[in-house]
Amino acid sequence: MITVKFSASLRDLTGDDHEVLVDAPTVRRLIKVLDERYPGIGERLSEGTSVAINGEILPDALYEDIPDGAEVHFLATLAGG
Amino acid sequence: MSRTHVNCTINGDETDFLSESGGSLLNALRDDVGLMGVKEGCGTGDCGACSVLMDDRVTCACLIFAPEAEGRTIVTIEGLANADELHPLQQCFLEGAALQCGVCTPGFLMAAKALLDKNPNPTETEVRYALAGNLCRCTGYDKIIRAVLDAAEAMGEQA
Amino acid sequence: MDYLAPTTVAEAVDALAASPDSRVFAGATDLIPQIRSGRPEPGLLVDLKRIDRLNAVTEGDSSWTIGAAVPTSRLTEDPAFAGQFPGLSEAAGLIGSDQIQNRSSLGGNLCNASPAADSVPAMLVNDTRAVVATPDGTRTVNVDQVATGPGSTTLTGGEFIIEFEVDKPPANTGDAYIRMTPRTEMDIAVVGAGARITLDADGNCAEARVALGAVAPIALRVPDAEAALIGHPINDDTLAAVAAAASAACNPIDDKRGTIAYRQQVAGVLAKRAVKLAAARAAGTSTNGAHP
Amino acid sequence: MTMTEDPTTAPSYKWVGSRSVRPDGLDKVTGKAQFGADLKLPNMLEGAVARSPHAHARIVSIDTSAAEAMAGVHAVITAADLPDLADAGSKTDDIFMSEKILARSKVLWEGHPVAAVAATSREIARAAADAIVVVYEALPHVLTVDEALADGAPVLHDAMITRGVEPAPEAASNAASRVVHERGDLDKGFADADTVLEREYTTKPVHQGYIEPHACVADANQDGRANLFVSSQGHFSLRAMTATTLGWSPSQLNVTPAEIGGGFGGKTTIYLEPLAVRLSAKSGRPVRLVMGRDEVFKATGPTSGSRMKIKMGVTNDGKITAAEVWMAFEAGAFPGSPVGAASMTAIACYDIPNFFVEGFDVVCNKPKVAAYRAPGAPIIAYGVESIVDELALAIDMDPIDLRLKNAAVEGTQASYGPEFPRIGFVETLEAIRDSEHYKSPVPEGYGRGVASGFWFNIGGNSTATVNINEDGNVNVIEGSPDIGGSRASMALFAAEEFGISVDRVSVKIADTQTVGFNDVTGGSRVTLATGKVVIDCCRSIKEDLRRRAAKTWDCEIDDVEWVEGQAQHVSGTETPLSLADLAAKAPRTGGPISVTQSENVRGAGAGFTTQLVDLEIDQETGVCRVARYTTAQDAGKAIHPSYVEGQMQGGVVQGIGWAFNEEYIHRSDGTLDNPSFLDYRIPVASDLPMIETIIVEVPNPNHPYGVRGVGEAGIVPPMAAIGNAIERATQCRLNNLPMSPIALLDAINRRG
Repeated sequence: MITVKFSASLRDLTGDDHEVLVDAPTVRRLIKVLDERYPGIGERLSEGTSVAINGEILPDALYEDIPDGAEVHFLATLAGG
Repeated sequence: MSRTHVNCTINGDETDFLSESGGSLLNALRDDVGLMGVKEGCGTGDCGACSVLMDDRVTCACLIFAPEAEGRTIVTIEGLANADELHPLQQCFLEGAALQCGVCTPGFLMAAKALLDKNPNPTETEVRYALAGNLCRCTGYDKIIRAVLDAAEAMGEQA
Repeated sequence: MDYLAPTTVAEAVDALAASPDSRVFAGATDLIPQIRSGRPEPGLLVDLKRIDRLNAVTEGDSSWTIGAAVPTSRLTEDPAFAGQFPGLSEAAGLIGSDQIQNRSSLGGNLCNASPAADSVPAMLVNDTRAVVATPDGTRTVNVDQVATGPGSTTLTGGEFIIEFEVDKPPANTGDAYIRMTPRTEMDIAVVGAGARITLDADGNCAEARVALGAVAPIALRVPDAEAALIGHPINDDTLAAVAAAASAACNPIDDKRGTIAYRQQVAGVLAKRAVKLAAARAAGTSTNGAHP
Repeated sequence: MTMTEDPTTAPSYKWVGSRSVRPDGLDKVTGKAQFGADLKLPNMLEGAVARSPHAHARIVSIDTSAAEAMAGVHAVITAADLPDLADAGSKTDDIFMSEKILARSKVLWEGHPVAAVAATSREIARAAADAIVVVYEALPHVLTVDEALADGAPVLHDAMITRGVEPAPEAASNAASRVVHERGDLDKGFADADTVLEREYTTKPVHQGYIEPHACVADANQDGRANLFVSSQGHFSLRAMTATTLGWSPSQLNVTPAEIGGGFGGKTTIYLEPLAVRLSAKSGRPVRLVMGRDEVFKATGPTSGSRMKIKMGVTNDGKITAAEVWMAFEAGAFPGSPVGAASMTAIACYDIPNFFVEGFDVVCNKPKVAAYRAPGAPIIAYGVESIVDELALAIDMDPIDLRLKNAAVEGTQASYGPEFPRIGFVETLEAIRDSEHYKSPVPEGYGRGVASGFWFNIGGNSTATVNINEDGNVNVIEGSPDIGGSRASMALFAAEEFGISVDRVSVKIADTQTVGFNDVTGGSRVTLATGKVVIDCCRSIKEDLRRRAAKTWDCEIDDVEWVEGQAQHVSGTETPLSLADLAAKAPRTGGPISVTQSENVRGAGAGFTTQLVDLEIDQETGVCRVARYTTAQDAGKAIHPSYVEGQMQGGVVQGIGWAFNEEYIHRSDGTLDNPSFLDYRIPVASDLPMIETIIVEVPNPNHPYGVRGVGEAGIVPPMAAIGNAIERATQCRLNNLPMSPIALLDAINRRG
């Protein structure tokens, strides 16, 4: 199982859920599972978001593996100057 | 638009070009003579990127009408080094990492040359005021000021 | 635009008479940015720099003559001139960068008629006169008779300034010009103040002239400040009176560079400091200038 | 000065960490370097852009006939010459991008392009652009977040519904989106505090201020392809954006990177490029488009103006218990302010148990903002680091001690979500605390201020090729425009890896047909990410060289090691083979020696900085002089210390300009009042002292040399540091940028 922590910006879709336990080996699978639970979140998470797995921020992370027991956050994709 | 035939000495060569009478020396040097080392940063004399020496005095080429160059002697960044040797200012800018993007560098080098020609060993404050007409947005000026002071020292040793 | 570089005053006068749509210039440091920013282009550009008389600096027995097109850097670099007129020479040295000062001139600085022109208050406190070329000879006017408002002067289209005359200062006299700008260089005065002080044997103020820039449509003398000084010592009381008079004399505007309130308050501060510096120079106790 | 985490265990390098001369330096001190406006092609036309004089207006009609009739004019284009991406059903962001390039139905700011011209001279092109007759129906405009969010404010985009608000609003507004970060119990947090302060701050738009105006040369061919020569921070992403706007596929464009005369984020997007390509295609001739400085100010990216409300609580022993942050950022004419990054960085320096951070992205009638060095972070840090200093004063605690007490460390859950890996914030605070500057007494009449800053740094996509010449010298080919000396770092990496002198390495930044894809030079990513692929190339070549040596010695590869630039047999029986020896033998050992590596590089290391300033303040005029400035920043590892110092110093000085003088000044009619370097006052040399640097090196565990990235964090703290110094000297707290002499004197008057 992995722990997904939602930023408040997703609350309009996740309601009162601040974090959930999910079983998903990759980010892609994770988003699919979440979209079934929170309809519409899949689209939001697939565009312009980075994924932090155990603290490491990964852009373009759709196909990343997620180790069991990991903590996952979805973040806005970062640009820079 | 009337064009004027201008004769002058540029980087040691007797040169002539046809220029828009109301056109700037900057445009003439870049487009008519082909000296692209002279940069335009503002076109209003506020940034110094187009600094050249005219009759040994540093000026902004963007604030000079091209026909004013008639009979004058002009030195641009392309005329600063010898065939086989950089000017000490150029060498000190390289070794002191006194440039980042490098677009303001030609103007700084010409203004610094004018300063050292007039004042061979300036104080840091004198260098800062003498180069106040040249904007640099990358370096915070620190390494530029140090490079000019280093060049003054190097030239003093040579002399 | 056509370009003409006459070599005599007469030639220039004729050229101006011949083409009404003409514009004289010396350094062009204001003219080119103005054209670039969309001001109408003149049909003929008349470059005055090749006329010897406009390019000469001459020290006479009792006065100096400065060509209207002389680059201001020559005034800051001339030890004799800078020694006798440290304030005027420093004011000339504040007009833009070294690059600008190798082009800018007293004639241009005055005739561009910017209320913030740095050299004008310094010329005013030194009672500078301008010799004007006209279609029928020349006339001499005091510098305070040239600018009438932002961008406007009493000179007609056919006229231009040939040279400036300024008498050498009497003994125990010093002048000064200081200004406030957000940046140390490459800036337009938000407030400028010039002063010339002559001290008597007792160290009291025998003669005083105070002028302000950038606080009214034209640079102006401040008679009340001068009156508060003449016959008195330079002390906190008289300096306070100078500051009050200077602030009261302001007729500034709010613009992108400063506010009315700021200009009024700081005009007093700078007038006080200019008088102090001029007095110190008159007493021979200071040569500190606008730059470190 | 450099402070390495633990000098005894830090690896020692021969080239990395040295101050070599940059490979491109000579061209840049002799005037040979070719920047965006420096290319002149045979038969080339010059372009000009016609721009809106209105801040907000409907375009009734555009008549280009007079311009087209002028002698010397070869092409005139309007939005009708670009595909309407709205009809094509493109992504909203792409539609906005194309409307930024050329206005279609409405102009949204003064300077919004409406048409472009190509002619035989710059003068004719300008005259033709001025001869284009556009009939406008002026509309009311909004210039600030306050005006844009006011009830009944004119709306820029009819269909724009605020994202991130639940339930979704029914009416369109100027608020494009809302972001929120929260944790813990705010009420409890404030209840736990002994002192709670609440403050409001505003900032104005400021421009990146690069000295080189935007410029490009386009040469379109009859086969539907075009070459583009352009100064940018990333020619690949620029190619993609230009292609999208033209309705082309990226491969129809080959983009050659000019030298870039400064960008700071402002050259990560497009302005002129699609216009130049269309003009070239329409005229059948090369076209050069160069902006004037006034166009740069009026029509290219400043960063956001803002309003911020911050409430923070602290206990008497210095524990920050709660923070409530509200911010609204101007995006300019289209959505996309850096408010997202600002909300993530706002309190990222600190470990605060209870917080609520809310940000709004707000459109208004100003140029669309562009990235500017640590986008968003300096703006919110001005507020947060100011109030943190006020808290320190309120509880009478040293400002560095207060920060140390609350500092984020390895394992702290960052305010934006994940846990921090090893970071060096504490080390930057200690470096300043222990500096000679901080220990020195504050001179009479001076003010001393401290502030800190955070920036993520990013990795991203990079590709590089390394070739070994037949003489054994090394060519590095990469695709990250060199904006501040990154070629020098690439050369040092290669020299270190191969164990050869750095002057045997050349570095080339190649066009989009020559090297693989690279993301923009931005996010402080190049030394980290492009450096990583260059290092990978070198390491795989070293492997290949050992294999080739083994072949010549007829031994196992494991018997060969690479030492000091040559292959050695472990037994010492064979004469070592140098890089030059092996290069000469290459045809007999498998052919040319060349490797290409590409990767979407992960593992960027967060960057922190703490800065210290002494101000000399003239309380009669409000004029401040920066008397002394020291900055300590965690670089992870300084590959070329001179250019690391240069990034630190440059960022600080941009922040000093932002603090005192820089601002967009708009007239009530919505036009810009200061579009010049005379009245948009960036610092000049005589305004400044030397900027003292302390490079802190807490290695990034995810990079072979420990690089973090140093380009951006330096600009985050200066405005707050200066505001803090002003308050400590004058008891006047300025909560609005810029903190000009006029604002300070006014505050001093009110203080009495």
